[in-house]
Amino acid sequence: MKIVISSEGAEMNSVFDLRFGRAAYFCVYNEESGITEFLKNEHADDQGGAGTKTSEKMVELGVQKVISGDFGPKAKDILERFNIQMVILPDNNRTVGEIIETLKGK
Amino acid sequence: MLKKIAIASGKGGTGKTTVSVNLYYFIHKYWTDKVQLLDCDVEEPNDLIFFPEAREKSFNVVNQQVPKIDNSKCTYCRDCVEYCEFNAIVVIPTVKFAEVNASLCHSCGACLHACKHGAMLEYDHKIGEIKKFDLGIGLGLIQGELEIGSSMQTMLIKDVIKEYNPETEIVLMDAPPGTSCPVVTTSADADFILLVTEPTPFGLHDLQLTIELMREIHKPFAVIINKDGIGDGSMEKYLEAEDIEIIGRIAFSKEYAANYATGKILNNLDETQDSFYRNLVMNLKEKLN
Amino acid sequence: MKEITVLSGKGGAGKTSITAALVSLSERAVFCDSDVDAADLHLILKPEVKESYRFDSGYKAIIDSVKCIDCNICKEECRFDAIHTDKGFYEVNPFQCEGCRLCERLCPAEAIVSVKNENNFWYVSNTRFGPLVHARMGPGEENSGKLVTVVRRKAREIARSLNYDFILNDGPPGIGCAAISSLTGTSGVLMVIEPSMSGLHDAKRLLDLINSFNIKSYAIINKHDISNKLTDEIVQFLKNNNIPLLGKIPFDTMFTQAMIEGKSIVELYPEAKSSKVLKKIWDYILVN
Amino acid sequence: MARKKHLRKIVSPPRFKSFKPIGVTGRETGSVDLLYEEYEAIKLADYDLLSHKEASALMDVSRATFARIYESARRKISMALVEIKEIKAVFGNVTIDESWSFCNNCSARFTLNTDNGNKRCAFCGSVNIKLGVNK
Repeated sequence: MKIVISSEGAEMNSVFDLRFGRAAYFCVYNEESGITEFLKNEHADDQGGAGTKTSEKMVELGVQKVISGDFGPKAKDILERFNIQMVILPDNNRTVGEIIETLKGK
Repeated sequence: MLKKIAIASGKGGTGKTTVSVNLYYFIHKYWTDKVQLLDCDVEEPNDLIFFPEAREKSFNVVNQQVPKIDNSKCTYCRDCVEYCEFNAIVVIPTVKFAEVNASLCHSCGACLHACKHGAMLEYDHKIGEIKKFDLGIGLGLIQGELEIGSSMQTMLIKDVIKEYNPETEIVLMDAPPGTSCPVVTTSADADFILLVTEPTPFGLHDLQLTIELMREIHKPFAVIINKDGIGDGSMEKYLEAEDIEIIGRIAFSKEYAANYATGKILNNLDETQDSFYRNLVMNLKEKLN
Repeated sequence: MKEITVLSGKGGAGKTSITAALVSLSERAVFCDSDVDAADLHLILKPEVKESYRFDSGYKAIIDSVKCIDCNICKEECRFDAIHTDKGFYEVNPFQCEGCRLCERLCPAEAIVSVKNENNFWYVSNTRFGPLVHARMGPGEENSGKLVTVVRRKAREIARSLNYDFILNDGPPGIGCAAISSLTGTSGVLMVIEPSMSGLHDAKRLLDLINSFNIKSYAIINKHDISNKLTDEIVQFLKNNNIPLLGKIPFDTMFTQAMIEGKSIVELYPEAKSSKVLKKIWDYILVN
Repeated sequence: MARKKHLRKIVSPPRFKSFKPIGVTGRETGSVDLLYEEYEAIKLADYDLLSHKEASALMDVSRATFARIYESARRKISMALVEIKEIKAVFGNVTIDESWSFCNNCSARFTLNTDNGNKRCAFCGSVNIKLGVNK
């Protein structure tokens, strides 16, 4: 399963980004292979509709689960329709690496 | 001769609505009964609260034209996505998904030009309502009410402004707060602008921004100082240095604030207010004729 | 990290004065003025600007009258009536232009270009209470949620690098795009409500917005003695919606006095009743 | 923005995105949006054959509310059949907040996903979860 984690930077020790549509980066984690890849969010600075465009990207990437701090109504609408699971984590300055460790241990 | 007066302020809560509502009443009393009030603060229309006896006369829905994608014709080429500057179109070729998000659409029509396959159609999407009220005096109130979540304030304001009664001699436009687009839209159509401010540092700072804007759009304006007496003299100093006319001062009164709070400003008019607004009306009459 | 946004729905409810008071009570916190349309917090915090950045917002079209062949296509197709010929040539009124770039794409003579607006700036500053991130929008610009996002992101970054664990945000009025951007992902919203018909009306709309996100909210009633009847109504409204009322602040000209001195009420009149209420409120926010 | 509504408990979400009529060529016939709770009402009353009283208790709404949801669902479905419309399962709008679950172990909130078992937390895998909480 492909899982995406919103991130403020492009490294494993970057802090996870509380925003989804305007997250700086996305970490794409492939559960089966264990491979991670960081993508820059091209829509982070868009005037409007960042949530919509980012969700579109998730569908294109074939992601099945997205982990972030919150999801706006427009993002939620699209993610839900494509059966992408949303996970909201409380804010406690976790790094992307720590989140992936939790996912591995589950 | 039709004249339009906009009542604006940079900062919220300076008394814009109070002045608008009172002016309506006193223009009716001392100038002409062919006066109409337009509440252009479509996000938070509040003028009606002060007319408990208002009766709704008519009501119409305002629509914007929003495109819709005909999936039987769409080739998922994403040309429309490229044209849309507002990120309102989602097209995912791999799963044959194409849709327009109406709440992001600005109705610019660019996607209709982008689509070479005739897959873009337009339909009506509600952005708000315009309601007209009989207030017992004058020609009444027209207010725009934006749907929550819509970003089409400007379009709705334009429609509200067009709705005034053709017999009207004076149109009063209560503008939204701030200095952004909706204020420009309201002021752009006015012959004269009254800026309502309060003599506090915040009030002055926001007034300066608004004046900058008025000068950029080349509109004549004058300032009303509300809650006069609560601040220091820096407001006067600034206005004098910039050679800006103070067309009126409303003294601060806690009692008045209490009347405002409960929506009873027109029931408790005393002699001072009557003469204040009479002077203001006469002043405006002279200016605009 | 804790991030609290102060919002009111209605303008003029006393949001900035209250934020300033809380700022002066805080220790080890970063401040953020998200009211980018009419930013006022800096008037009290008197920031010393350390870094300034330009912020690009939407596009505006410009017609090159030398290249223009007067075909009228742009004027016909513009749905915002932003193209005018009053002066004998085609020109765009920047205040009416929505930046959709359709005219640029349709112009057969390639006489139209769209340029990014460069009227907006944002700053990182030092104040006597701690770092402040704030912005200034050019007049007539579109309300910008994006600028709010930029400002807030920087505040978080600073808080993290200084190892501070508190951010206090002065939010914009209204319930539009900028208000949404100022509250997503925060740990709490402090609502400042004024007891007037419009204050209550706007607070209800604001709560609808807050409820659509997963955010804790608390409330303060400001100028509560202006109308006891409406104050009672607001208290009931808060009770019905399970929102803790942290305190009631009386109508107080000391707020204006402090503003004139460029200070917060707590700094200038630490013994005033309002200041004491504000201290209690601050203590509550810290532990809850 | 939809006003917050009283929580309606949903046991399992619909497992389809839409039903589409076939054999109607070349004609755009439109669609109806069947809400999450409407699907649930139809399922409880007409598939599981529960009484309105039992069904309303399961969904944690009053009987009157249940009757209203159920009536609306039937109207939509009959309209779809007669007027040959697509039936879309809509998760959004008023039901949007009810689709979140909460993990008592790690405090994560997550939406349900039709493909996985939905019995475990989507983040830490704990079984100590609460379904259908407000976001």
